[in-house]
Amino acid sequence: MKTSIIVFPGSNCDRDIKVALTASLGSAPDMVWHGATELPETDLIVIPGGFSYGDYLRAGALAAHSPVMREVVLRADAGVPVLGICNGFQILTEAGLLPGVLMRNAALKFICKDVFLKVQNANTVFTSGYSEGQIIRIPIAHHDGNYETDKETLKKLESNGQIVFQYCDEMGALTKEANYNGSLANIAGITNQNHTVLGMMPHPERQVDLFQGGTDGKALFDGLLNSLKI
Amino acid sequence: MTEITPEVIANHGLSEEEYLKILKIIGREPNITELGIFSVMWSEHCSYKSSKKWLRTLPTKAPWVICGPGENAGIVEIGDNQAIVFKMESHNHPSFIEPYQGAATGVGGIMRDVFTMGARPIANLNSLRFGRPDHPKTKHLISGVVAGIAGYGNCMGVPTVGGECEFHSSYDGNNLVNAMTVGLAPCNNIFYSAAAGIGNSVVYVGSKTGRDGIHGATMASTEFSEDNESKRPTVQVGDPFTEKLLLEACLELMNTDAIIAIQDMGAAGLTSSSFEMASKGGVGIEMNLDAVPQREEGMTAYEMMLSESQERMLMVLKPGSENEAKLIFEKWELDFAIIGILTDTNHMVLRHKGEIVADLPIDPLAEASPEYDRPWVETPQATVASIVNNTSPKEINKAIKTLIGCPDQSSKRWIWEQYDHMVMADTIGRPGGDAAIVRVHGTMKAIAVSTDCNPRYCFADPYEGGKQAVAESWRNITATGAKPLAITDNMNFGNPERPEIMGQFVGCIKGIGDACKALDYPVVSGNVSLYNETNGIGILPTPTIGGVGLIANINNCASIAFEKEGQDIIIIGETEGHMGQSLYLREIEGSEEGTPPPVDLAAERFNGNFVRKMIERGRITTCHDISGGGLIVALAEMAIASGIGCAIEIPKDTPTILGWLFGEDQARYVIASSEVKDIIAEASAQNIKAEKIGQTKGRQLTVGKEITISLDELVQLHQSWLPNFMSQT
Amino acid sequence: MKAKVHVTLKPGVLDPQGKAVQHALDSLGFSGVGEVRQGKYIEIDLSDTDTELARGHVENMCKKLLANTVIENYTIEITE
Amino acid sequence: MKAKVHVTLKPGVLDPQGKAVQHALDSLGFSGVGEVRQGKYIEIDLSDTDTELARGHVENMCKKLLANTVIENYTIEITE
Ligand SMILES: Nc1ncnc2c1ncn2[C@@H]1O[C@H](COP(=O)(O)OP(=O)(O)O)[C@@H](O)[C@H]1O
Ligand SMILES: [Mg+2]
Repeated sequence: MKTSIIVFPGSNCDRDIKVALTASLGSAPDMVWHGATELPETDLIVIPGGFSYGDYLRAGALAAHSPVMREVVLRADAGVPVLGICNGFQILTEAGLLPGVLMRNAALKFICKDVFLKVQNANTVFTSGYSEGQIIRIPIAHHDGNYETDKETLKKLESNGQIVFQYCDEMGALTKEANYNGSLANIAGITNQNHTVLGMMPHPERQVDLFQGGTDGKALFDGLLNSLKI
Repeated sequence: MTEITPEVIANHGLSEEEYLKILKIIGREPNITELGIFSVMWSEHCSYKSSKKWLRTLPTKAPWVICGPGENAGIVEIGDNQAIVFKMESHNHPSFIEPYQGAATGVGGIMRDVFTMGARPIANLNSLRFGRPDHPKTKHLISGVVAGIAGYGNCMGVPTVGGECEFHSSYDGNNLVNAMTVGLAPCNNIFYSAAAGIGNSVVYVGSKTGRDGIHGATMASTEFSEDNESKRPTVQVGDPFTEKLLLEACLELMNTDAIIAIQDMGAAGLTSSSFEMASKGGVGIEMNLDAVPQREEGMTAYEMMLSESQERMLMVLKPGSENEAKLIFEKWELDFAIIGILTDTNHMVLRHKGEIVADLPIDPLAEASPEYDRPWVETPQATVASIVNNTSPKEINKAIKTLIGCPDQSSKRWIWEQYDHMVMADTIGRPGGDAAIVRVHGTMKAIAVSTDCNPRYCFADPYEGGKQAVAESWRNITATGAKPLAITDNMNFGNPERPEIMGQFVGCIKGIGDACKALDYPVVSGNVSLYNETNGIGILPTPTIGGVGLIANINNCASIAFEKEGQDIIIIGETEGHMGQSLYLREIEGSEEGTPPPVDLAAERFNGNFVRKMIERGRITTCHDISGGGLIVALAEMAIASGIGCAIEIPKDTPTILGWLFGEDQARYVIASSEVKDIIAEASAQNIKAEKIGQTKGRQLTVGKEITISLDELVQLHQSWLPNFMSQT
Repeated sequence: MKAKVHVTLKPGVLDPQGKAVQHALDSLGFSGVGEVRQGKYIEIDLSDTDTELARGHVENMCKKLLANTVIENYTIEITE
Repeated sequence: MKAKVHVTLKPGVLDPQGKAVQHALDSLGFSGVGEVRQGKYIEIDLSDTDTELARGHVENMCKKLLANTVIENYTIEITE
């Protein structure tokens, strides 16, 4: 299986995701520089976290206009799975591959901490390593993760199973307190209509070995391998 | 050209004597550019003129030290051709004037110091001191400083894993922001700043030069006054995005063999970087300032030489490699300009617009900078503290709650949750413990890092306080199971021209030096920040110690959290019940009296080595050193960290109950284990005091029969002070 | 020429920053502060010499980059 | 009444955002783009009824909260 990680100026989780992918998939991904006008052959595209272009103007906005993103959009349209984590999620919304926007956290502060997520749809290539309703613990680390969209879009997201992860408390309740960044409907991760593009604010790549305090993130990458086995 | 009047000289912070020395060195009157260069090079900040004499007395060597003080950062070896590069630096004055940018550029500056040596930064720490919480400026300063540190470090993708944050009225007008960066480099690919190779190109890379922070270096060396606060110099704005590109570009270039020497432009920017490179290499430099990438129009030579624009580096490249280097910097969208060449003249010659605007001999300026043996007086011996012996269970119960929730002791989670402390995915001991633990990427090794200082101890007795800061650092590192390797020190003091302040400085240095020697814990880098004074009121002496240790195998390390119920709790070390300068005295009795606890360095060493062996052998996984607040606060923190309570008994023969619970005797640890008998036997065989005091159990902290506090309440008290404080208006 | 661009959130779109500023003003004791909305103000130096041409260019910049038209409106002013 | 506040970086102060936007516009193929500076634009609803009084209040808000006067300038416009 071949995977590609897109690296923008200011990406800073590219190495972490590379390590996580390599551990799960057994082979190292291709690192693709933002200026590339062509993508290698690939079964999965990952847009890592970080501060592409310093998050200047709007998080993800400047990266979304990089040359490589045209290619990413083409591949996504052709059905190649695209996973955007944190800044990657922001870039995917700015590039129009996912609906809505990620605004400044409600408390206006950067938040880095472990959070609980409820897996609401385990039926995607990304989430087959989980079971529906499972509660997992992985960290968030962002300044702009406050998901916002219009009512209509929200309805569609809900009815079409596009809301994949929601912030919850330890017991799985979707409380206001557990919704640290103020996201609409506790949204932590959504897919596109075909469930082939996933954007999520939490960082699964930071919970892939026990020394990091847990392995709930590893299940995502293991699941990807299973569902994409080629 | 500006005329050099006595007023101009004074405005540049140069004394009459120093000016005479300039005349002697160059044999004529300097022009304004030259005067500016002298003034920044001879400022306290760059020349260490008040402190040099004393800094030289610090021990700096050990078999594992690759590079001690004098370079951009210190370096220790950790085996497998790997080295740890680290340093701490203050950005006190800038953060008081503009907290966000001041703190942010402090973080940016220290990271450059580390990656300029070829190391990838793997951890940041920050030691913060603010004025009393109810001072009108305090909240504003905290929120700006923390956001600034977060803004810069998070964007760089370097985890901020630890630090300190305490409060005292002496910092009302001078907060402290000490930032530390720890990096990892291959031993065989370390870069230094000595220029070499007559005729080689001098290259400027990074951001363009603007009129930022001109005179920042001299500002950092003068006392504040009401008046000074309004005469704000231009503040530098940090651009962490550009620094991230600079980091990646430098590391990429360092993988080729193009670089002969490299130096970041920190305080006094182009001036100090070029003079340092030339002076260390024993060469001259001829620079063409027209080639310097400029952000603004009409910049003068004076402005370019004194600008403190951030995110810039100076390099000397191997002949013929310029193009390869240029391509790398262009790929990372950074400026790259050849601005000079190395000469054999030992002079710095600056050209601008077809004229020679400065011609100065390098060595006399860089090395023969002033050095003062400032008069100092010994700090008088503190009196012994008096204490009201309030030992009723009710009072003790209340005292424990007060201490665990007081500003200094309360959890700093509100701060570290604004820092990305997990990026790079190697943080295996997160903030909140004694030292943070960061895995050496791709290995089973890890480093433990911590910053420490107790300024009240240092004020009462600079010598013991200096010793204690080092001992506490060593203990915090040890408590994780790491072998302490070396420290960086950040000496924050008041006005050194006052003999009593100089006396504090001298006392602390002597204490630090003795402790470092006794513990094999040398100083490999550091920074001095003097004149932390407002209207004649100086800060408490604050020699912050940043320590680094090595964990050989992460399967064997310890955290402060209890592992499970039913384990025995053991205290290692002698408890005498020293209450002078304790947190208890300050918080409960409102007194900052007495002598600090004396530090028995031999006991520190024995007890620490014993504890570390136990952790290394996998015998214990729970360990916490005892410091501010004494034994009971340490136990409360262990319970809070784990969600597991404990019950302890005060030994019958205890001479002082308060002292036993709250005393701050040094060289002590709390450990928890299921093999209590063996451990105590082993300890006593080595003449180390080890005593069982209780057991982990339940969800309360219980002392004897009458004192019980629920864990929920402790957690609530510990966690709530800072967030509540910050959200109050 | 110079373009002055205002990028503001569309009415009805939640504005966390504006809300926080409003709250902060309130706590600072400023009374009578109603809704606060925070947007961006961007000044761009242009080499264009024709106002209408310049406006067209900046219009494009806004659509492509400066504003996220899902949630933001923009206005453009061209000055000498 | 409504206050319209512009907060901009003082001349000469580095504007990393503006720099990045300028660069991005350039890469998007917009030619002739010179310096870009990014500031804040804040709209505040006020219960004041007197323009001069309102201006005074907003002046205070700027000094205390809205602008960082060490590096930023501000302008205030009061409208109905
Ligand atoms: N400014 C800060 N940034 C990050 N972590 C902090 C900060 N202040 C305190 N901490 C963390 O809080 C914990 C307790 O700090 P402190 O009381 O100074 O520890 P100790 O007494 O063991 O030296 C440590 O893990 C420390 O790293
Ligand atoms: Mg400790």
